[in-house]
Amino acid sequence: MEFFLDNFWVIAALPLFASAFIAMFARSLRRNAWIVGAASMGVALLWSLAVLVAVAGHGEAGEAAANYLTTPVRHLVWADWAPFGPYRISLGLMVDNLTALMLVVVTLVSFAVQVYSQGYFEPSERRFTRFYAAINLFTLGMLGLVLADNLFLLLISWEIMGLCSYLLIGHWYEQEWPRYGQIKAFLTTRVGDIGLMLGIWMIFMVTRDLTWEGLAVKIPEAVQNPATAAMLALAAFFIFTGAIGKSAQFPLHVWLPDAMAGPTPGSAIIHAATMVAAGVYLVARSFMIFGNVPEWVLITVAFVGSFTSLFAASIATLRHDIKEVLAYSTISQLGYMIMAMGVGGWAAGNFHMVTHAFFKALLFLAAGSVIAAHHHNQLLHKMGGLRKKMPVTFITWMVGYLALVGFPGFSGFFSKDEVLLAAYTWQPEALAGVPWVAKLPFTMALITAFLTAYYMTRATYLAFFGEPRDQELYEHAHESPKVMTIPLVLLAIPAALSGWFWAALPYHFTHAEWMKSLEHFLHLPGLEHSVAFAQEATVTGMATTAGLLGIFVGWYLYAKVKPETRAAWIEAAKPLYTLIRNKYYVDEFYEMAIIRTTQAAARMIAWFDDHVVDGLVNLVGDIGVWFAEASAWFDRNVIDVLVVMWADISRAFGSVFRRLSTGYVQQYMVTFAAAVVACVVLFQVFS
Amino acid sequence: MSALTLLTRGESIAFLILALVALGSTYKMVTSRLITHAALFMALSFTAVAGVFLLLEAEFVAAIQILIYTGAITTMILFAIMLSGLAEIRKDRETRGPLWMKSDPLVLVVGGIFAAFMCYIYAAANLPEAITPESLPTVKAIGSALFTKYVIPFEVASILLLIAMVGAIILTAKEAE
Amino acid sequence: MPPINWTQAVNPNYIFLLPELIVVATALLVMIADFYVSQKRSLVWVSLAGIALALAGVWYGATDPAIRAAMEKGRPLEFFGNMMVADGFSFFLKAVFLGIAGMVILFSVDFVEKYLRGMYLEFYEILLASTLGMMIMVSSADLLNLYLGLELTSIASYVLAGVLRKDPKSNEAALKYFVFGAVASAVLLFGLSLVYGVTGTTHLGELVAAVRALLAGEAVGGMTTAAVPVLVTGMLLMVGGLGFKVAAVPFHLWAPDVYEGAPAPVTGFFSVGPKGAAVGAILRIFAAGLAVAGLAEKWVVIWAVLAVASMFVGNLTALVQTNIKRMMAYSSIAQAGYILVGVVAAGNLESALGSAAVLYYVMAYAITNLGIFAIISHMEQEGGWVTLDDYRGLAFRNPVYAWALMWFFVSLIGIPPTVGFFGKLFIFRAAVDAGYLWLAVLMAINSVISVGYYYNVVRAMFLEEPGHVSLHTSRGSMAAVVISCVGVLVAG
Amino acid sequence: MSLPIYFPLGLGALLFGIGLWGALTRTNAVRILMFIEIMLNGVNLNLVTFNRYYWAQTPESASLASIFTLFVMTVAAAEAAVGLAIILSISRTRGTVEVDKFTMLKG
Amino acid sequence: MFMEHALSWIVFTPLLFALVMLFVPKTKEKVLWWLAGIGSTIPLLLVLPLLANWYSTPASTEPWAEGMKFVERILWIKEIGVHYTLGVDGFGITMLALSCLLFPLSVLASYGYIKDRVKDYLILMLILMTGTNGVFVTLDFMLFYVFWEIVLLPMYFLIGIWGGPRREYAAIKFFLYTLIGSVIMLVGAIYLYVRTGVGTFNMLEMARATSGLPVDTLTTFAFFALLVGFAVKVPMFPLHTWLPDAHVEAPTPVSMLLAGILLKLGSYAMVRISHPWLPQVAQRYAGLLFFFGVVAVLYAAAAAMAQKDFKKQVAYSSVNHMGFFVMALAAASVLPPDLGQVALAGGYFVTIAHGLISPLFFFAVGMFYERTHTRELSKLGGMFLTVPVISFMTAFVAFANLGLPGLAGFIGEFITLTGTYPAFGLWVLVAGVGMVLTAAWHLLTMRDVLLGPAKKEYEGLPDVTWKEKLVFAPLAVLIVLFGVWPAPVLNILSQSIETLSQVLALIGGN
Repeated sequence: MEFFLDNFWVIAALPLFASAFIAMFARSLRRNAWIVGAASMGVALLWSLAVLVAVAGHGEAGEAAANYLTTPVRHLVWADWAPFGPYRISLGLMVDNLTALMLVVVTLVSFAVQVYSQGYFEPSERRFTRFYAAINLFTLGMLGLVLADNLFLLLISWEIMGLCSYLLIGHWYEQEWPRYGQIKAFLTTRVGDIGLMLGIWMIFMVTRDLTWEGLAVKIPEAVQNPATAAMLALAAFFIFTGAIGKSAQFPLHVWLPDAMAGPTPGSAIIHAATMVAAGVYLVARSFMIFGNVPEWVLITVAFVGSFTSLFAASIATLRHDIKEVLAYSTISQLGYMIMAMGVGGWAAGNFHMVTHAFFKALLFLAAGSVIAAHHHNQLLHKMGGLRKKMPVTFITWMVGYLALVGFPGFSGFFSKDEVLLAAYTWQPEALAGVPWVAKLPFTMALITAFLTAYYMTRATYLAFFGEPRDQELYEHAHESPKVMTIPLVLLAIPAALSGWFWAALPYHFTHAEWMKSLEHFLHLPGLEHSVAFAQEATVTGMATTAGLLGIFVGWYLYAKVKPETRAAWIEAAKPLYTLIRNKYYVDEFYEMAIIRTTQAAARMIAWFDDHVVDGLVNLVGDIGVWFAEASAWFDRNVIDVLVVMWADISRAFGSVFRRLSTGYVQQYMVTFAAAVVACVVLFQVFS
Repeated sequence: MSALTLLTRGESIAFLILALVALGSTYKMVTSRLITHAALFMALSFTAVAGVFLLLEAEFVAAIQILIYTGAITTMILFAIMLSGLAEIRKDRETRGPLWMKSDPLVLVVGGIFAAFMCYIYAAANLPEAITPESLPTVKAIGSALFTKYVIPFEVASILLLIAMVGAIILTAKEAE
Repeated sequence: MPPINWTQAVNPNYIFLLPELIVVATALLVMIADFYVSQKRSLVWVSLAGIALALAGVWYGATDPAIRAAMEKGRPLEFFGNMMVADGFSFFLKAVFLGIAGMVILFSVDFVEKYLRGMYLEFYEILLASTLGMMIMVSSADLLNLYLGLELTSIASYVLAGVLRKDPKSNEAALKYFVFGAVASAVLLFGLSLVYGVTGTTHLGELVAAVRALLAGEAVGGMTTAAVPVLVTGMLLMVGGLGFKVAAVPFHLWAPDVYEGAPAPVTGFFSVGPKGAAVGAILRIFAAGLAVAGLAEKWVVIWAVLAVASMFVGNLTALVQTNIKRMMAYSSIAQAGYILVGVVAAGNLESALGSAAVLYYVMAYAITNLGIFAIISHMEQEGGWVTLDDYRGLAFRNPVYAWALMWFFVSLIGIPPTVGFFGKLFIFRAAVDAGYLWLAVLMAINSVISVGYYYNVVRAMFLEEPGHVSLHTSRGSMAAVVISCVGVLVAG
Repeated sequence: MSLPIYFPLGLGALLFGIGLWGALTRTNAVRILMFIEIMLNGVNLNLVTFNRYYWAQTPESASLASIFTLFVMTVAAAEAAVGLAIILSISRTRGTVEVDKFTMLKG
Repeated sequence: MFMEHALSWIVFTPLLFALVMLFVPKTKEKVLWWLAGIGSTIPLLLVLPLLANWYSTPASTEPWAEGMKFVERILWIKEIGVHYTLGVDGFGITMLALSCLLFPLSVLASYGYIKDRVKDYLILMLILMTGTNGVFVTLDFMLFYVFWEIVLLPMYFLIGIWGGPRREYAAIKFFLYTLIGSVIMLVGAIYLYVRTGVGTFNMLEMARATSGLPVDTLTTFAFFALLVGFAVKVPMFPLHTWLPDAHVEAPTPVSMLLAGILLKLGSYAMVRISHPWLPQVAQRYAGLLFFFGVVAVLYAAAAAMAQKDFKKQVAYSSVNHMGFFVMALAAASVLPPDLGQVALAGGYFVTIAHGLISPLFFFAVGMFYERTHTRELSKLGGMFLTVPVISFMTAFVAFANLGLPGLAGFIGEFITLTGTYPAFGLWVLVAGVGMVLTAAWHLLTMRDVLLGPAKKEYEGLPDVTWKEKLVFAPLAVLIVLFGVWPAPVLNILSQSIETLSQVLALIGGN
């Protein structure tokens, strides 16, 4: 095991090798590229597992390197990578507990996706190798991100992932939507990146260091000075904008739904499991900054996260495209993680990141399976009853579904619970005077839990239950090949079970040293939590209730209520309340009222998203174009004209002087004499 | 010494007469229509100025003035006029340019203004009284200076004349067909 | 009257006079040989040999131990009744003038054969006489001698301008040159008479002493400080006369007409020869004769104004010309402006760089411009091609000429590594050193403006299709072009 | 010398001025040539006057103006010769000696 | 013999070959191509041993070449103290190597592209090479100026004869702009020379003398005179308008050189002359310089976005990138030396990276143009489906150009702003917006040109040729290499950067 730990860099080297190999021998590999990719990723996965075990064997991440940083277990540094004057940007890779865990997550998802994709793509697919090269490059980026021992390398990996995201969204670039989506994704995240870079510059200015270890020492010193503390707070805020962009938080979330234009396996790994979580990872990793600077930064983080989660979940309730539902769901869940970071639930946030990676990747792949079986139809209202046709897909989907809605026992239950608990116990000093404000994130998160359950139930029902709505599509639907279902199963296992690591069962029951409770495993030095059982019970109860309620509502609305009635309700709810009031069943009346309100809110938020946020983005774009044209105009018409005018003026003067030369020699002489006389006279006058 | 006594001195009277002759004949150069007449008046003007040179005790200059100017140059000009039939009559007034510039008396006016201006400068310079010369330029002194100290200019002048001759030949000779 | 031993005062030194004597001898030899030699073309070689000998004479004189020793002491020897002076200045310019004459002879061979029916005698004799006048001008220590040299140059120039007697343009150029020149020299002479009147001398050395004394408040032969205005007036009138010679604005108006009308080889000669001599005279009179604190400040202003006017008017007017010779006339007016910047710099008595810069520039300009005119005259003789249109596609018709012309333009603009660049560089440095940064800046701006019209030619040559048939080369002009090309590079 | 120096100097300036103006305004080339001679005459008068009044202390200096004048006259003669030759030459090709007819070269 | 005068050989070998080629008849094109190829490759072969021996060669301690390596010195013009002095430091050798690399590639790229007047073309190319190499190695201002101007004419003709439809306009615009700049620069230098009375034009000795001058009107004038001369070449924001025209009209290989090397003459001259000579003035006006730099970044990005011509976009991106360099230089003038070094290293790295990337980008544009005969974005499209390899190359270089990490373009820009931020604070956000816009237009252009359905009229276009691969490969390899491992470049630069940052911070040294 120590051998694997010592050579952990191999994990990153494997996808690099695979990517380069596939790109170079694309022509001869063709369809076989998947073998290269999957094989290398399989090795990487095993290697990561070995590393994880070895790291776990090193015990609890007890001794802190400093505030908010665990001691890396292994650390490789290429010190002389980029000497910029007296400061050297080193290229370092390190492994600590969080990293070890993330390695497994990333390699597992990547492995599953690479196996799955081979079945997903049609035989006529032209850019198969391109997809594999990009996926492997992406995996390299993500691994680099989690292994990076400094902000700079993190940024590089970050951008490489951005590139791959761009490439994968635009996979079918003959069509309009992917071309639109890829640019939107790249640019929107780029806006956040600028913030991130700015944060890095500010931090460098204060500390002259970018390594985590260095920062963990220098930031606490630097915040002693109020001025630098303020600047660092600003820096932290800017770094957070990077996370907002990458993790699709409000208000930069708009790109993620459009990122669904890419092939579904790519979406699964990039836009669900890993890359979008990089923002969360960034906040988690740089907690020595967030945790030390003035509190308002973390409060901002908490509110942005919780608001996003609610906001996105409400939108998701009305989406018709299965992938879009999942996309909004992803945004919403990312909001959870961000909120967890903001409220100090560092371990909870990371935990949710891990479980979410599993179940959301699973959901996406299952959705992909459905879509592939359905001739690339993604619309929910054309599906229905698929559970009979695609049993494996259905079961795995259900695992993911239960995990997402937080059904007790599934991974999502534990992680969501922890997140909510952290939000519940959150008591920032700055908000001590207004406790209800401090409870807002929790409240919003709880509503989100309900909404999540609702829309997932709705989607599940529409896709798998009931009668087929489009008979022709239904007839052609079939279960996916093994190469697709096996990865689903592979992912379903952790999606279902990974939560139990948190539950400390292994720890409490066996006291086994090899695997501690994840809570302890992910313990961040300097961030202490003590939670009373009563609180824990309350939160669990509330969350479970909310989830179950959501499930029920969804189930009821779609399974019990006839579509015509539902339509009628919606129709009726539209103009006036009075019609709804006149409905026969009272409880249904309540339910209806809730739906109506939710729908109205969702519509409003959707409208806001479509008009205000998108409008703002478009406006910015328009201003950019206008400005661009203005400056081009300026170039053409002012600067150039000045040059030309100058030439014209010269010529005009030339013509004037030329007129002096009339050909009459006596006029010349008059000029001559006049000039001489003028000289003489002027000199007499002036001297 | 009052202005009147100055003017009534013999030298002054002689000078004024000579100057008037010079000016008058120069003015006639302007006004006479025939170019040959103008040339003759030029000769007269030169002669008058030669008289002034005599007044200034520059006998040698006066002599060569008569010889070269009155004699050689005038003759040459007259010859050229006669040979080439350039002696046609033409009123300058008919020509181009502002007419007032061509008016005859204006010549005197402008000359007068120039002279007045120069005299103003001389006066402003407060030119001293004349210094009695200790020696006068005798022909002997001039001749010996010409062949000793001024030998180079002398030679140059000779080449100048040679070139003028050759140049005149080039410019006027008929083609040796 | 006591007898005076004039010979003692005269101090003849014929070694110093050697170049002049050789030139005179060559001129006479040409004249005489004309009667006996049937192969007239050989007279070219005679003339060239004479010039080479004269150049050797210059070198011989410049290395004469006595003359050298005196030069190094800073008090150059004066000969022949203090009429001539032997200093580095004169030796340098003499060599330049001899070179100019040689080049002009070289590239005018065809011209003389074709248009003058082999009148080698007259043409070369007059050319040599003009050169002699220039040499006298720059080695004079006395205004009288200088005036005579100037007149010798001028009169020979009038003849040269009109040498094509059947050509109305040539006649007209000669007449204009003559009328304007005669008036200008009269004005110069009037100024000279005033200077003489105040200082009582025409010798430059004595002139300096007298002026210095006058300004210091001492009486000079009855004249007092009050007489300085007369001196200044005389000086200004001389500025007019010399300004005419160098074709400085506003005394320049004759130049374009004369340059256009005169045959191209002669124009080439005018543009560098008499102009260079006049520059030499200006330096002699002003930077040596009137270089007295209190007076220098005054004439510096005048020359600075003329320099600026010349640069701008010359360059701007050249922009709108279509006749190459006329364009080059305006170009040479502008070049006169640059030279005058150097003269202005020479007016700062503490900074000793001006004169040397001017001399170098004259040489640079001569080398370059002669090259240009070698090509222009060849073009003119081949088909009367003198307009921009006629130069279209020259790069295809005769690439050597086109590239050479381009190269000369580069030198005139002042782009390294050409001699023109170093000329400009030295003038810049002199001007800046003398405290005339603004003049240097204006000069720099002007050298950019000048690109405009050179560019017209270059564009016509390289970027447009040829309008005429291909062009033959002649040995004479080719030799001149090659010499210039190499000179432009090597001297730089 | 009792004649005030302003007299001859004034005459010289007057002659010079008249000559100059004449040369500037008269169009007949020969006449212009004559006016130029007048101008030179004015110069000569200046030279001799200054010499006689102030600078005739030694035989050497006393003869300077005379010699200068001699040379000026020589030059004037040469100029006249060449000038007349040019005028003759142009009258052959153009049939006139009026200088304002000669505007072939301009611009 | 060779190693002692290696720099001279590097500079003058192309000229020698050009001279030889003068006497080769123009019908023997094959011989001419070979001669040009060899003549431009020999300097590359000569520069390699210099790089190899870089660290083992001690730097000179002579006052006229302090800190320089491989120095040579011969008296040239005694009167004004001009020596033929050669020597390189980190700034020089990197640029020299870049120039020696790009010229052979450019000659190679011309092969088959240039078809008429081949002889003239190649001779001009070699003369140009002598000029640029000379600028990078000379230590004497006069010599520098000579080489600087030698560059001007060949470039003028290369654009004016072999360029596009508006070539005359573009060529003369280029010529005039640069000439105005350079004459003013000359006056400024002469002024300093005279004012200090130092008696030599040696750059280092001049710097020692001039950096002690007070900041007054005239030194300010001199500084801006120098700066304008260099800024035109760089080109700095308000003086940049010649560049898009020149690029659009120039033939592809010439564009490569123009972007790759000619612009670097300006940036090199700034770090070698204007700033070390008058650091005190530079410090006073650093804000202004920064303003121009940052505006260039934003403005050029925006302007590029609005262009409809592919090549013009790329041209504007040069302005954009060089803006980073200007910002870095401005920042280094006001920062303490340690941070100043960061800014300088970043800024200079930008120029090097740009020297590798932009030629390649122009080459890519040229490849399209050669095949489709258009550069209009609206007429291109779907190239990935038509010519996949070329499209891949283009995409690669576009990403390098927009500053993708892992490729050389990113590191310089990032480090530049890292160093600039402490000096100018949040103003760097303007540059940040510029970076977003840059990314935006690259993506939009790629969408228009490469992506989308294949166009009928371009069906059956030939894909990449061996020649094109040969041109592409070396640069691409270097872009990746320096993107993932910048240390080789930075180590060579480090000593020079340290010295310069101290000079700019007005500390010690001189």
